[in-house]
Amino acid sequence: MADLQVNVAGVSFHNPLIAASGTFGFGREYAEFYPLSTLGGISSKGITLKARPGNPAPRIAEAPGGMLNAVGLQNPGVDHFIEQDLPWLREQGTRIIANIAGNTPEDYCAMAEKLNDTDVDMIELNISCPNVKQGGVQFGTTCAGVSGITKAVRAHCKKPLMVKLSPNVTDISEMALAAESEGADAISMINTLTGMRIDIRTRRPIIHNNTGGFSGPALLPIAVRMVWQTYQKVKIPIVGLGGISTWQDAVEMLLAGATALQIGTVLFTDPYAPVKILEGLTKFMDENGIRSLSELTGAVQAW
Amino acid sequence: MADLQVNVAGVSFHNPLIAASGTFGFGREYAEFYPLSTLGGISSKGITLKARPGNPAPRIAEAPGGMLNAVGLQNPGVDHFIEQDLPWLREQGTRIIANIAGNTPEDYCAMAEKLNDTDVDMIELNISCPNVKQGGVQFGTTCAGVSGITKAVRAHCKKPLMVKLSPNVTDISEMALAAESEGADAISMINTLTGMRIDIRTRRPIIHNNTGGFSGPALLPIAVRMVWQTYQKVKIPIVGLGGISTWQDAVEMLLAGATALQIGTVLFTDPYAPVKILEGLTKFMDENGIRSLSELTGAVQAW
Amino acid sequence: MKYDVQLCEIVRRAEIADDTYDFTVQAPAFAAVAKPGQFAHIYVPGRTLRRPISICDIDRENGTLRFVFQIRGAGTADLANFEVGDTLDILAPLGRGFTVDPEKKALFVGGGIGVPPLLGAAKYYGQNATVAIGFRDKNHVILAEDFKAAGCDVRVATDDGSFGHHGLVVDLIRDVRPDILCACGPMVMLRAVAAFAKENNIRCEISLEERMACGIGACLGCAVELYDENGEIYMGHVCKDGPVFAAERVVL
Amino acid sequence: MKYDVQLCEIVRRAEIADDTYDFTVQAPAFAAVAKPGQFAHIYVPGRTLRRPISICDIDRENGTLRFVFQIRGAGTADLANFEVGDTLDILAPLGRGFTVDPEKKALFVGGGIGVPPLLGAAKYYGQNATVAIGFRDKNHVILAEDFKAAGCDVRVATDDGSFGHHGLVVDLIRDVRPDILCACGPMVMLRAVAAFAKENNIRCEISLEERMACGIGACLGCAVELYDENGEIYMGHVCKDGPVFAAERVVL
Ligand SMILES: Cc1cc2nc3c(=O)[nH]c(=O)nc-3n(C[C@H](O)[C@H](O)[C@H](O)COP(=O)(O)OP(=O)(O)OC[C@H]3O[C@@H](n4cnc5c(N)ncnc54)[C@H](O)[C@@H]3O)c2cc1C
Ligand SMILES: Cc1cc2nc3c(=O)[nH]c(=O)nc-3n(C[C@H](O)[C@H](O)[C@H](O)COP(=O)(O)OP(=O)(O)OC[C@H]3O[C@@H](n4cnc5c(N)ncnc54)[C@H](O)[C@@H]3O)c2cc1C
Ligand SMILES: Cc1cc2nc3c(=O)[nH]c(=O)nc-3n(C[C@H](O)[C@H](O)[C@H](O)COP(=O)(O)O)c2cc1C
Ligand SMILES: Cc1cc2nc3c(=O)[nH]c(=O)nc-3n(C[C@H](O)[C@H](O)[C@H](O)COP(=O)(O)O)c2cc1C
Ligand code: FES
Ligand code: FES
Repeated sequence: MADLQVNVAGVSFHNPLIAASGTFGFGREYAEFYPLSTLGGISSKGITLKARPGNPAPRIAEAPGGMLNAVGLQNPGVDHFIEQDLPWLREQGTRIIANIAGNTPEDYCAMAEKLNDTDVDMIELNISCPNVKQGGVQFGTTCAGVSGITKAVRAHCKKPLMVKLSPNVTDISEMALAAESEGADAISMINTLTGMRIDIRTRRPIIHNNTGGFSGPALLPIAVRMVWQTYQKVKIPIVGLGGISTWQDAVEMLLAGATALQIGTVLFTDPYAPVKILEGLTKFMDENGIRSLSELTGAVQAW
Repeated sequence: MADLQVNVAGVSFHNPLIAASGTFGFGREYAEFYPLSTLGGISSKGITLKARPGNPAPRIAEAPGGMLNAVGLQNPGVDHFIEQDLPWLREQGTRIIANIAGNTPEDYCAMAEKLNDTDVDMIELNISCPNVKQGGVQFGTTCAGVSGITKAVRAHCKKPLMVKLSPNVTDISEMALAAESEGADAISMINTLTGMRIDIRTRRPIIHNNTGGFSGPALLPIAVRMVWQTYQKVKIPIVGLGGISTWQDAVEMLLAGATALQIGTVLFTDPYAPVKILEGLTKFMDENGIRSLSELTGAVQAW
Repeated sequence: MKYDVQLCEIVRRAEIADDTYDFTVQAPAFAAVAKPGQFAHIYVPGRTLRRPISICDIDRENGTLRFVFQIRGAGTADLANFEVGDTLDILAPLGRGFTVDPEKKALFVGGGIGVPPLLGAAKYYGQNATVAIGFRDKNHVILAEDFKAAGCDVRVATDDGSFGHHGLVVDLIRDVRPDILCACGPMVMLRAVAAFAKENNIRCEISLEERMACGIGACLGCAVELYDENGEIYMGHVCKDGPVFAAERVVL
Repeated sequence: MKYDVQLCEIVRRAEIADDTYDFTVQAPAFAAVAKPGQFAHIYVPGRTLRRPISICDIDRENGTLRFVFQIRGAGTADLANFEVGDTLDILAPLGRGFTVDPEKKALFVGGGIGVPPLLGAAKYYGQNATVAIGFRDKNHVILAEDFKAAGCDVRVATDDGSFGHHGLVVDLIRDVRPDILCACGPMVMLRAVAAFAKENNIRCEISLEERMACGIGACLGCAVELYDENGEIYMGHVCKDGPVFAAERVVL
């Protein structure tokens, strides 16, 4: 049978599907559908140094092909995560990635230090949250910003370090290069595209934050393009995400250059999506004689 | 009854709906559905100095919430446009915008000179075509590029000049400012977002150009956000486009800051979309006591 | 495993008022565990987000759930087009429902499309329930007969006086002194009802709405400001902490 | 006004082979003007792009059009779910069809789902037509009876020999010397057929496929390399210049 295992920066995942940060909380809710070991890994809700209440409601809007959110990094803070959530998560038989966001390099470094002494498998540097001024996006949209924050955190971080990139930039592959050159072990891409919906009756933005991050199926072609562009430039592995909803989407993302995958919004449409995607992937591999998923990574033949 | 007339840079359109460049050819095909005077204006297929054959097929792919295209600026050249298409278009009772693209500033300037002596109503500077290396996108993704090309063309262009911006940038409002400061009379935004689809059976990009421009309903929240951001920075009028499919979408775009609108991809889904959007707009205005569309422009009340 | 998604066949369908639909679906597993005031998250083909709809009534015996919903946008319009025999993809039962203690006397106050979530709970109380429900006009009155059939004391108000009391639903409850008050409807109504309950020292539960993505507490999308034990404000979530809340916990 | 979109009721529906559907729709205005070999652009709810499907047959008298299509992806799968009584949103008739001159002798060559576009034209020729059609296997043979009913000389090939000739469809035409040859099917087949026609100096028309957006020649999406009068290559468009082309004009 097909081997779904993948290896990202020395961390092996028993399958390539990782729950995307912010769409899966700390796993407790989806554990009521299936064992979390169904997934190769879980990226935690974005964590900050101190607890954050998040943005006022409404935080959600729908749009054709996806949705907008501006949750605003509501979370109980890194200490609470380490004490209350991580021990339970650790027992679920899946890889745990801590997604961290901050306002200053010091924030990020302090969190990395705290996480060094835990058994999280990987740290995901969220420098692309578009929904709070203090969410790190100021680091994520210039090469200098990406270099600076990666370098700073790298010096304090003993865990494999993955940098999550924002698609709201002119050339995302430049950001990836910047992260790689400062010692990132992997890239995850993409975060949400900033969008806005307006209620034409009230003339108010539907989301209280005015703008929100667009995610969901419509993101796929953008993400595939960006992964493909970046795969040609960097040597570190890419975890591809953005709009993956079906096993076919997953294959597309792998062919574009992803080593592993994250899925987010599709969980809201269908909580069982991971199960279906994994079934489809396995069948596809068996039917096509693909022994290891790594055969697919970057295997697109450009014209 | 509601007055649908709008004025963009001194050019009055009897209604705000303009056919988006490249989706409407030179109008002859859609004239077989309804009189072209149904529309407030038509932006021509992107024109270059010399005829261009365009890209090899396939040029089209579908994606959730929209489509990708990489036509590659197939067009008969500016002289042919002026001699063969413009005279006919001029008789259709609608405003005519010449959408021009080029490889060098000289190309653009030469076209502007030729168009000065015609009766086109406006020139739309396409510096955002993502599908050909010579499509001007090199000018459209940096402030310096936008400034430079706008300045150059401005010096040769006697017509009202509208600059069409690419969404594939970190901060589109900076591009708009650059265009404004060099004398652009209006901004049109947005062009397509660059994306990619892969055929998982053949492992080939579906589009022969590898990447293509994503357009259609899913673009709306991105475009609305960008128009809103830009409206807060520039004084020149904005023609809003990207994903408009219904009259509600049209109202959203106006509220975000658009003075007039363009529609593209929706024509493929429903050739009669302009008729339906205009009906809806008129009814909305009547029911809400809106006398002039300009009351809506930028009227969103941010939180 | 607490949560599940099932394909549920529609076995009854009616349009019970202008743009208001009444669906009964076969869902034995859900009906066995659902509580009045909980909700379902219903998939609308082609849309990214499910639509939250309250469980209006639960029939354990026949293994069915009942939903009453109004067309308010594109998603509910699509739902309204489903026919008997079609299946709905439903995630349920979700959230916390109303406290049900049928020994006590209860007052149910509902406004418009806030009325359906009350029916299931009111049925438990039967004759021990007073039900005060308000609507825009006669054409929008729904479920009054269902509450009556359950034995409740039913009072109806309409904004234009075309049916029942001409005025607000709160006008109809001044004389009632129940042990518990359960309400669902527009925010202004909820505020008035909560104030009335507070004045008269009545325990009050209100059902809230917020835009949702996951529906189970994972995405933190459906935020609502709540007071904690110390009176500090924090962000709770309608889908998991609610939709039914003790009124005094909610920042109204 | 040459083009129109209409809502057309499905009056007949059958699955005629594995994953292959046969729809007849009521469309009097289209039937009155449609020509064999033209196509329709069919809206699939929820999708941005319409699906191009050839007009398989035209019944002027009853005002109907017939479409035969195969499930090849998500859009055609959705179309297959439509039932009799449902309406399809159709833009038609589009493009240029086959030359029809029933005084002459014609040869029709079709492969797989390339067969349906030939039926309408073949019917005009009746006994003057030879029809050579090839399929993967017995379970995929379609329309052979329809061509026979029209009086044509019908020859069938299958890749696996489970029906008719075991081999390629081009094997079946070596002996035929028609005035005109009309073909539709996979590119390899079209190349072989065009070569045969050229060798024998037979006028040859082929129907092509390309991914489409507008379907009417406005978006320039469905490019195909053609030779102009001087033998220079230029980009034509399948939807407007075709889908039926004189074989010698196409860069095969
Ligand atoms: C817990 C709960 C129970 C509900 N119970 C009922 C019920 O029993 N009957 C009924 O008619 N309605 C009920 N609603 C409201 C119902 O969910 C909305 O009317 C519906 O989601 C609107 O969807 P739409 O596609 O028609 O509107 P659109 O405006 O097109 O929807 C766009 C997005 O906004 C969301 N949205 C819009 N309005 C609301 C709203 N008021 N509350 C939550 N999300 C909204 C939609 O779910 C969707 O994600 C309930 C809402 C909640 C939160
Ligand atoms: C002029 C013309 C006539 C046709 N006639 C018939 C017919 O009579 N019967 C029949 O079964 N098929 C016919 N086809 C092919 C049919 O259009 C495709 O099979 C169909 O569009 C696939 O859509 P899908 O959603 O199932 O596939 P998907 O792969 O999901 O479609 C994705 C996109 O690619 C396009 N696409 C995919 N394959 C093709 C293709 N082969 N040709 C054109 N576009 C494609 C789709 O239209 C859509 O825009 C014809 C095509 C053309 C151009
Ligand atoms: C409700 C919601 C909350 C999110 N929160 C975070 C977050 O805290 N940290 C982060 O890095 N990304 C966050 N994201 C972005 C997702 O992890 C992911 O990058 C994005 O949604 C694209 O993937 P998708 O289309 O599969 O959802 C969030 C997305 C959603 C929808
Ligand atoms: C097939 C196609 C061809 C296009 N060609 C051009 C072009 O030549 N010049 C241009 O400025 N924009 C071109 N565009 C972009 C559109 O004008 C428009 O900016 C984009 O499609 C977004 O709007 P929409 O979502 O309403 O289609 C093209 C778009 C499509 C779909
Ligand atoms: S909807 Fe996700 S937390 Fe409530
Ligand atoms: S599909 Fe638009 S030109 Fe053919």
